[in-house]
Amino acid sequence: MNNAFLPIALACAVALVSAVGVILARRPVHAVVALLAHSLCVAALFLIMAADLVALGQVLIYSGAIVVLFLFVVALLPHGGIESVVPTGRVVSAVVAGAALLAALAAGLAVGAPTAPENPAGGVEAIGRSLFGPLIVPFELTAALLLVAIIGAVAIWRRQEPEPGAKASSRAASEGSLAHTADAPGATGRQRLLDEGGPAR
Amino acid sequence: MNVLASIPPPLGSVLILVLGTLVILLLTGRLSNSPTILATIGVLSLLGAALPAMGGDALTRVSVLGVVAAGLVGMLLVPSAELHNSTQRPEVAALILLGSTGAIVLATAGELLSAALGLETLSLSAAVLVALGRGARPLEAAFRYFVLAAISFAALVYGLGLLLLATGSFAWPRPGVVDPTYSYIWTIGVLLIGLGFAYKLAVFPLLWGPLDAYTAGAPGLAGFVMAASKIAAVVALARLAAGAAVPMAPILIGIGLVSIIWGTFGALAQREVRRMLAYSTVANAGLMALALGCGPEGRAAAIFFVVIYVLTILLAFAAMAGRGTGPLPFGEVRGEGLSATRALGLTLALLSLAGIPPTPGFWAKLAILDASWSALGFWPTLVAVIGGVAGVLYYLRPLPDLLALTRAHVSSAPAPAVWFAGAAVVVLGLAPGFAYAVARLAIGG
Amino acid sequence: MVSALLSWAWLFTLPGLLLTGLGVGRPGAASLIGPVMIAVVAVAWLVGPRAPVEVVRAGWLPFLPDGSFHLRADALAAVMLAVVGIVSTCIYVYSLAYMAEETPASRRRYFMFLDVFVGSMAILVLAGNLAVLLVGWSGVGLASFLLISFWHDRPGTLAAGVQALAANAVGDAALLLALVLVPANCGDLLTLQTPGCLALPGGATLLASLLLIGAMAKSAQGPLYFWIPSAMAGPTPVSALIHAATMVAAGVYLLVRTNAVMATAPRVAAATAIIGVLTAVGGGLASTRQANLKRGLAYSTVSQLGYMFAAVGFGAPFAALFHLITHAAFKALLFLSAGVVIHARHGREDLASLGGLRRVLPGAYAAFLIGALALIGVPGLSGGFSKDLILEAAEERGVFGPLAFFGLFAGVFLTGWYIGRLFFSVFHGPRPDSEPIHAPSPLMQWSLVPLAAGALLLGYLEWPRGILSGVLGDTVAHAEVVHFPSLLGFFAGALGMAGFAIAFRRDRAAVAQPAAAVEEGGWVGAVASLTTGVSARLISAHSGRLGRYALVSVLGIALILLLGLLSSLFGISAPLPASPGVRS
Amino acid sequence: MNAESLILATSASLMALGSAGVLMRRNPISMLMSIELMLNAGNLVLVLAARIRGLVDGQSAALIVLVLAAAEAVIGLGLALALFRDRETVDVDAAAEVRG
Repeated sequence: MNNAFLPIALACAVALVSAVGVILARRPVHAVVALLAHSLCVAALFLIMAADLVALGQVLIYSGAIVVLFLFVVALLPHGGIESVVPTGRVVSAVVAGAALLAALAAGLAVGAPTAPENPAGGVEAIGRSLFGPLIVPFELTAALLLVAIIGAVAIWRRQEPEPGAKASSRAASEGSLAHTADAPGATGRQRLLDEGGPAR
Repeated sequence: MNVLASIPPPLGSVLILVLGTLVILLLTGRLSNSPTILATIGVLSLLGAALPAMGGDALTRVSVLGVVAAGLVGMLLVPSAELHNSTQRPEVAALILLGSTGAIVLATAGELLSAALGLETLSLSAAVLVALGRGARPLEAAFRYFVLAAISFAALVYGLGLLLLATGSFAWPRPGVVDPTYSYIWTIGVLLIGLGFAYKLAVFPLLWGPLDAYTAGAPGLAGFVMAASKIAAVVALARLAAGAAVPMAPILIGIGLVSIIWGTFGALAQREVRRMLAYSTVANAGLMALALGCGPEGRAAAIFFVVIYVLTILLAFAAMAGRGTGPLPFGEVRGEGLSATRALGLTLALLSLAGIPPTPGFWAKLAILDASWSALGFWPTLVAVIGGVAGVLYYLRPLPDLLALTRAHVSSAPAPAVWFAGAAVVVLGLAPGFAYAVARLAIGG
Repeated sequence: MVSALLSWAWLFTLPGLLLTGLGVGRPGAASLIGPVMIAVVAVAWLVGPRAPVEVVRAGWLPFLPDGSFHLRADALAAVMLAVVGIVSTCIYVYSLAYMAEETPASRRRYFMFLDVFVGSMAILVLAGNLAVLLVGWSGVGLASFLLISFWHDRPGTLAAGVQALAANAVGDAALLLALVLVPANCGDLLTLQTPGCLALPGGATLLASLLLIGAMAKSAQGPLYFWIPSAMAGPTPVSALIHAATMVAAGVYLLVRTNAVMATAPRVAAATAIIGVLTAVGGGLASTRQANLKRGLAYSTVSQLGYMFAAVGFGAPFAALFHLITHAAFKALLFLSAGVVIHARHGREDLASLGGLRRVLPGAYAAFLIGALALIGVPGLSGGFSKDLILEAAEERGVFGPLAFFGLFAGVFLTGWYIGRLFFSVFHGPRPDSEPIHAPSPLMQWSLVPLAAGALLLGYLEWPRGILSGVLGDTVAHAEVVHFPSLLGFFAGALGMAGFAIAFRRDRAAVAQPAAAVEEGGWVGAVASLTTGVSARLISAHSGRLGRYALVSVLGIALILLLGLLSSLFGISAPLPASPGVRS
Repeated sequence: MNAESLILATSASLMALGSAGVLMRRNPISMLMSIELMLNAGNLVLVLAARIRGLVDGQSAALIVLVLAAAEAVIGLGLALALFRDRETVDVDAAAEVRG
């Protein structure tokens, strides 16, 4: 991989700088944009490492879905979610903790990684064979995980709903949400999130 | 049929649990008004999930049965759970089934990637279950639980990557399969994976999230989260420590000792049952971590301990279920009107947790102390002994008030859950040898 | 038949417990079954065939070096069970009257706790190995805590109970350690001293020290005395049964049972003697300064237990056991007659509010006087015989030359003084007010009679025929010969009576200020406040701030990674080399 | 330093940056984004290991981790939004009720 050293170095540098941007931005919108840049750089690294499908997934799932999801949520925040100034103590503790973790990892990883072979394994077919071969169990288990995510998102959202009962309207008003209680079957957490959260803004 | 027969036992349990979840989801609209039918479906799914596991090895059986017991108690408490929105019982039942799935996968996974997925399934279900409790406190606690779980999970994923780099596979670490040039990378990887599992055990540096979740969640649901997490984490850590004794054993012993001290002092300061139980769980997790670092005898003792501890803690939470998500000060255990069954259940649980013989908690503690003495000698055992006996100073405090119960309180008493967990505790107390033999068998010795 | 029954004595209280719990009959009456059966079976065994029985069920706790369920019903156990059974029968009967003003539910609870106590005490006494001993040991501690905190609504009772728990926890910890660190097949209480069983780091000294610490915690010796005065917050019959006659004597019983271990560790034996002498004198001194009747008696118990410890330390376990038996009778008698007084004065225990009760409570007056004279050791009364035996042992096998003997001898004077002070300030002098007294019921007074008889006559069990030592045989090593009448006994009795007489002269002058319900001074207070401080500091880390939690978590992870790397760098063995890239 | 070690170092730095971000920010959304950084660091190592070892398992695992990150984001954002609506503030530490 050393013939691609410069692109790799560049992608790594941008990924790191944008990561710093993510954690330093006071406006969440800026952080989301930095996260997008970071995600694309990571995708580029994947591409260089001959992990085409992962790079594609990174762009589609990360940049396409996760980052956009973050963007939506930021749009729902009061005042755009701007934080007040971070106290110095917090910054210091963050630097200390980050440095400590980096030092610990570096102490173990200092031996460095060996050079990769010239001909990378990979390709969609190979990944398919791996996912439906040795990794079939974890692959199938993602189904249960996604089920949790869907149920969880719906459940957390439904938590706020007024219960069908006498106090429904007053509670809804006090919590600043819409008064409709119909539970559209099959609605994903994201849709419902937009349904109820949007007009409340 | 051949296809079904070829499914490994734990996956059969997983399949049945996911099917149960789907049934509940399909019937959500109808079930939200009939909690009894809902709980019945859930209980049947859990009992069904226990069946295929009986064909597995001893460790599979112990861990699946433990998780199923946790799920059963959780499920029996669904009708009386204190939810923010009481129409959410179907979701809660579904999440209990999925959380049990995650715990079973974590405990029985054949390789680490599955274990990681199981862990995450359990974590996410747990966070949502905690969040659904009544009031603002559960939500706050759930968010903290989630963020801290995510940190340790990210560490686990990173460790998974390093382990793949060092060994070229996701197999559970075994001594002798790593290239010496990678030994440090391997060490870091194993440690990070171990820390990911340790979050579920709630030991020293990773204790805050679980503490909040156990304190603020609806009691029945918090009890399930605690029980399922502990048993899965102990089994997973036992496998990890069996294969990677070199970095894991001393670390487990160290964090175990710190957790014992931390949890004991923390619990001594409490004047409220929920948080006292939460802090004391740190001390107990410390005992388990200590035992996990003590070789095969210690691992058997840890599994013995966790089975007993899980049933006891389920009994305690079942007894408190249905009386709100707020704190339960020592002096109010009587005033709040626990029914006689529940007061008796809580008493039994507290006695067992405090390690008063002949309750099973005492046998469990003895087993750990003995393993610690054989492996580590005097001083660590002394710390464990002191941590163990100091338990009486906080566990027994509510007892005079609890036993002075004079009036029965009419409520949707979760009696079946209390009876189930109580019977399990009594049986384990009377037949400690049997449970230990099973644990010994499970660890393979 | 009787022998087999004796080994089941620990279950005798179960029927009474269940009947009382289910609400059958007058609250507590059903519970009498247990102690009566224990007393009858134990006495029947002693006058009958006296065939020892051992019950061993191996593999009860497979994870322990000696995890068999092992009971030993021998002469020592039978004598102890007879004491426990007879004293607790008297106290149950007394309690039926004493607790009559409580609500029925509360009375049921009280008697159920008492049943738990008597059952646990029976297990403790019958235990054949350390594992079973620990079951009874913890059980009596729990029952003691529950009974101290019985009036949970009164301020200070919970704190007093927790103090008792704390002291018990120290003892439990010591015994737990002893249990896990004896080698395999070595739990038997009678064979702990064999060389194979002492093959542990520290050897006999460590094992004997652990047993001593356990016994000290239970018997409130040395620095672990602190919980007994607070324990007086419980009902008075409980103080009589648990915190005077039986449970606190369990430490002495344990040391008598395992005195062979003590014999192999002479330094620990000397320490036992010194602790005993210091506690005997210190307890006596403390008792002379108490403003509360029950606390005065409590310190007297501490002091008398000190005599027993000293006897064990001198290598005279029979003397210790003999004093344990006589003490059970006269101290229970003292407490119960104090209970009559307290009951009559509507719960007042302060010496300042008692006085002049001689005429209105003649029964209690006589009973207290008998108890006091037996306690002082007047020649011919039960305490005289047993205390003489201890003094003789001290004289013969002194520690630090004659110092220990002089200490104990001086203690006799203190005994006379403090008990005289309590006696005269309660029964003599003027009445502090004219409030009518609460007349004691006949049940209460009659239950004092057997104890009074015991206080007067128990000494004749050993003198002149040596019945007791004959029954006990070799279960308490060897028995010393009682000399009566003896010069030493005469002098000791005279000294005690001198103290008693001095107390009459200055009875009411020296009543100190009423003490707090729970004392938190000295090292106990220091430890308690240190614990509270550490706990508070630690709890403040639980601040509700996610950032802080994350900080601790991340720093912890980093530290663990570094330590893990270090441990594998210097560790036991590096992972073995193997061909990389093999999927396994 | 070869390119592989550079990527390894980058991933370690991302881990550290992510953890620093979680404990510096008070805004739950920013916290969640920092956690995403940490998961990305894990993915980088997985893919790097796959490349070095000549195995595709690492790539498959990375895909699974992507799914996992998405699931985590959904739940995390759901909780964060619920928290906003409860508290009407973006500061997670404001008005902490569960403590000590």
